[in-house]
Amino acid sequence: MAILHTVNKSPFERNALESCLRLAKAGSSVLLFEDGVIGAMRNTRFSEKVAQAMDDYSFYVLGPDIQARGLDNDKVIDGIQVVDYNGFVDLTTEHDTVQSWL
Amino acid sequence: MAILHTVNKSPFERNALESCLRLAKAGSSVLLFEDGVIGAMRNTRFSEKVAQAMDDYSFYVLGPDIQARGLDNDKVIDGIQVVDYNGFVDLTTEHDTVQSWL
Amino acid sequence: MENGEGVVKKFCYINRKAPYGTIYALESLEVVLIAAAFDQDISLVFADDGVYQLTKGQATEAIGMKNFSKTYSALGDYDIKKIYVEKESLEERGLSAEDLQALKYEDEDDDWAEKDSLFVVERDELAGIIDEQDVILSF
Amino acid sequence: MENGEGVVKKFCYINRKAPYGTIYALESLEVVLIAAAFDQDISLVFADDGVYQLTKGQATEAIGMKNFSKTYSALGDYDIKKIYVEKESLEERGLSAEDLQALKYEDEDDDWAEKDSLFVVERDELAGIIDEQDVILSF
Amino acid sequence: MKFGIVVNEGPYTHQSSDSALQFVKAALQKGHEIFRVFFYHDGVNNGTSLGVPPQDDRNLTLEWSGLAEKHGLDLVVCVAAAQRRGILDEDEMGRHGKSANNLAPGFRISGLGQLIESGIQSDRLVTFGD
Amino acid sequence: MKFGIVVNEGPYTHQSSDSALQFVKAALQKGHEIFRVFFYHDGVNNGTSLGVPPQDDRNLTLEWSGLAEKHGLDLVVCVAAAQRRGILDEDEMGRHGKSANNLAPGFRISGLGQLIESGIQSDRLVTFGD
Repeated sequence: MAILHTVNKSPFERNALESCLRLAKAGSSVLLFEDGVIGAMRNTRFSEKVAQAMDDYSFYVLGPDIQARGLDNDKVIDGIQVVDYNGFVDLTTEHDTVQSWL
Repeated sequence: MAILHTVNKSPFERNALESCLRLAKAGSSVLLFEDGVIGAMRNTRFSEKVAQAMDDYSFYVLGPDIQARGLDNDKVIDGIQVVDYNGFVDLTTEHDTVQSWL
Repeated sequence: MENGEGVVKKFCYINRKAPYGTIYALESLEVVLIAAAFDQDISLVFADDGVYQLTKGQATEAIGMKNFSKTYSALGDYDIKKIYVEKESLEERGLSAEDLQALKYEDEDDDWAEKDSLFVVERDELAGIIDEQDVILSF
Repeated sequence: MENGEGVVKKFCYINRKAPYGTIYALESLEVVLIAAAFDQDISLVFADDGVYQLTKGQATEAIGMKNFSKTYSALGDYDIKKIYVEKESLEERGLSAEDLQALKYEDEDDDWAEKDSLFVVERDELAGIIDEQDVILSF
Repeated sequence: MKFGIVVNEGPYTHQSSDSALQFVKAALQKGHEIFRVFFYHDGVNNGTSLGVPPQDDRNLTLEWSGLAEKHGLDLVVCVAAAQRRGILDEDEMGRHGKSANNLAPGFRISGLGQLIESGIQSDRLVTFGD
Repeated sequence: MKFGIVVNEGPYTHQSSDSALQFVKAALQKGHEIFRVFFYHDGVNNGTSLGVPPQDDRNLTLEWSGLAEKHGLDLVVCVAAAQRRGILDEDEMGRHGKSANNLAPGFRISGLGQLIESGIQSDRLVTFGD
């Protein structure tokens, strides 16, 4: 009965990722996409917080949105899985409910 | 040559107030309106930060937006001046430039 | 009702934005009022700046916008009686339950006794409530 | 030019949003390209997530959106040569000047020598630059 | 599997319509069913027939209309949200005494009940917004 | 004093159009001049003639049109932003072979140069947005 939580905003700009990590139950999954991919990158002010949250959640990030912003799949935090839109669809079917943190 | 900086977003939701206080030069003024009025209230997680910023900036808040959100002028941080739309207009004429932190 | 032959799902409406600055609060309420006509299991969640939607004494004359805050007190009539407010969100904003409208419903199974429909819940409990939902709509 | 009889004001365009997630970056660029035709003193500022607008190697095929990042390198041809990037915004994002496009212009007063138009500046210096402006547009 | 899709923002301004479109294309390609795409809030603006994006850019309304035609998608624009924002079909135009209508082919206007129904009937409801 | 006003978001969804309207009313009452109101980004949606908000709510487009008529305000909708989002006057309708136009009375469509000019000519440029 796990939820897929999606976050489409940068953690620098909005509190969506923070709220998600506060209210998502341990064992859930989190998919970062659109400007949310910024939260998946290494060496940012938020990287450590996300890396710590990986104890509780499985993290995924949408590759196409990483590339659009000139960022590099190789610089994604270790352990976050990069997916494409097909992977996004699969994630929704593999979870029971999808919650979008708008 | 002072700037009036306006912030219309809640500090809980967005980084607009934080960016404003980071990049506005000491001696400038800051007007909080729309959801930005949340940043003017006492006893919030951000109150102390705003109170400290009052050393560097003059703060104003739009009363009509406080009342719309069921908040109380009496609970505005001491030293922040409550204005109405007329006061908003006056602030823009009393400063040389208006910068909206969108 | 035009739903799927007696399917009852747990529907959760999460409200995280202050009212008036954006329309999401109002249009969320419009969804909830329609949703009430379907026989589903409805919960409302107010967290982050969404807690400001429920404040008492909203007065919108001076901003020229329609005050829709009274509609929340009508939710009980629509049989919506599970309204959760995150305690920590209130506290971070210097608010308490006293700053919010008292939301009630009349319990038809208990001689129409008036009962609270608003529950201030702690973070962990709220996470558990959200985790049990079938369909979540976020505003 | 249809401006006010030779008035020259300091115009500043502040960009704080990542590209593609919202249209502000693109529509800011559209304003700047038009603004270049007026004889005004133009500065561009990139701070917060706005620094991502200038990254090298943006590839948008897979999201189905138009890649407008090459337009930044044409700004020099429009005589826009004061482009400021906040150093601290880069650092907080694990980025450095090497991750950004090299923006240049040809200096007509110096035998068309190619010179840098992008300056990574510290917070305090940037605050000073913003404070000197006559007109600020924010995106 | 059966998907309900919700699009809460207008075209171009936010990425949500683009993301939803890419998601729907991928889901269809994988053989999933799209029960309905519901356009709410500014999302109703995806249904305008009057958009003229630059020639070198995508035309999101045309993409949605095309997908609807090809795959029989049900594209529903919320009537209350659409009225506020000036998206009308011929019926609505007549009812409100307006001089024009602007609902694009493949979209239809209906009530919020269609969103709830989408939540009930679909195996997954996926929302794209700001 | 002479004001230039910029409105970057559509009506209802964000408060910016309301705030701008209240600001403009107060400025006019104080005897200031409004050089121009420029609608950019989703702000162009304020210029739709097809909006039908609920009867007990304000009608922002009508308020802008009324203010324009009463005070001779210059309400300019950015042409590039408007084309993307489906706001067209009769000219634009013809040029793009569209079946309808939807620009409300008192608004006119023009280029981004009008925004820059507003910055040059006005004593203060005040922006309302998201």
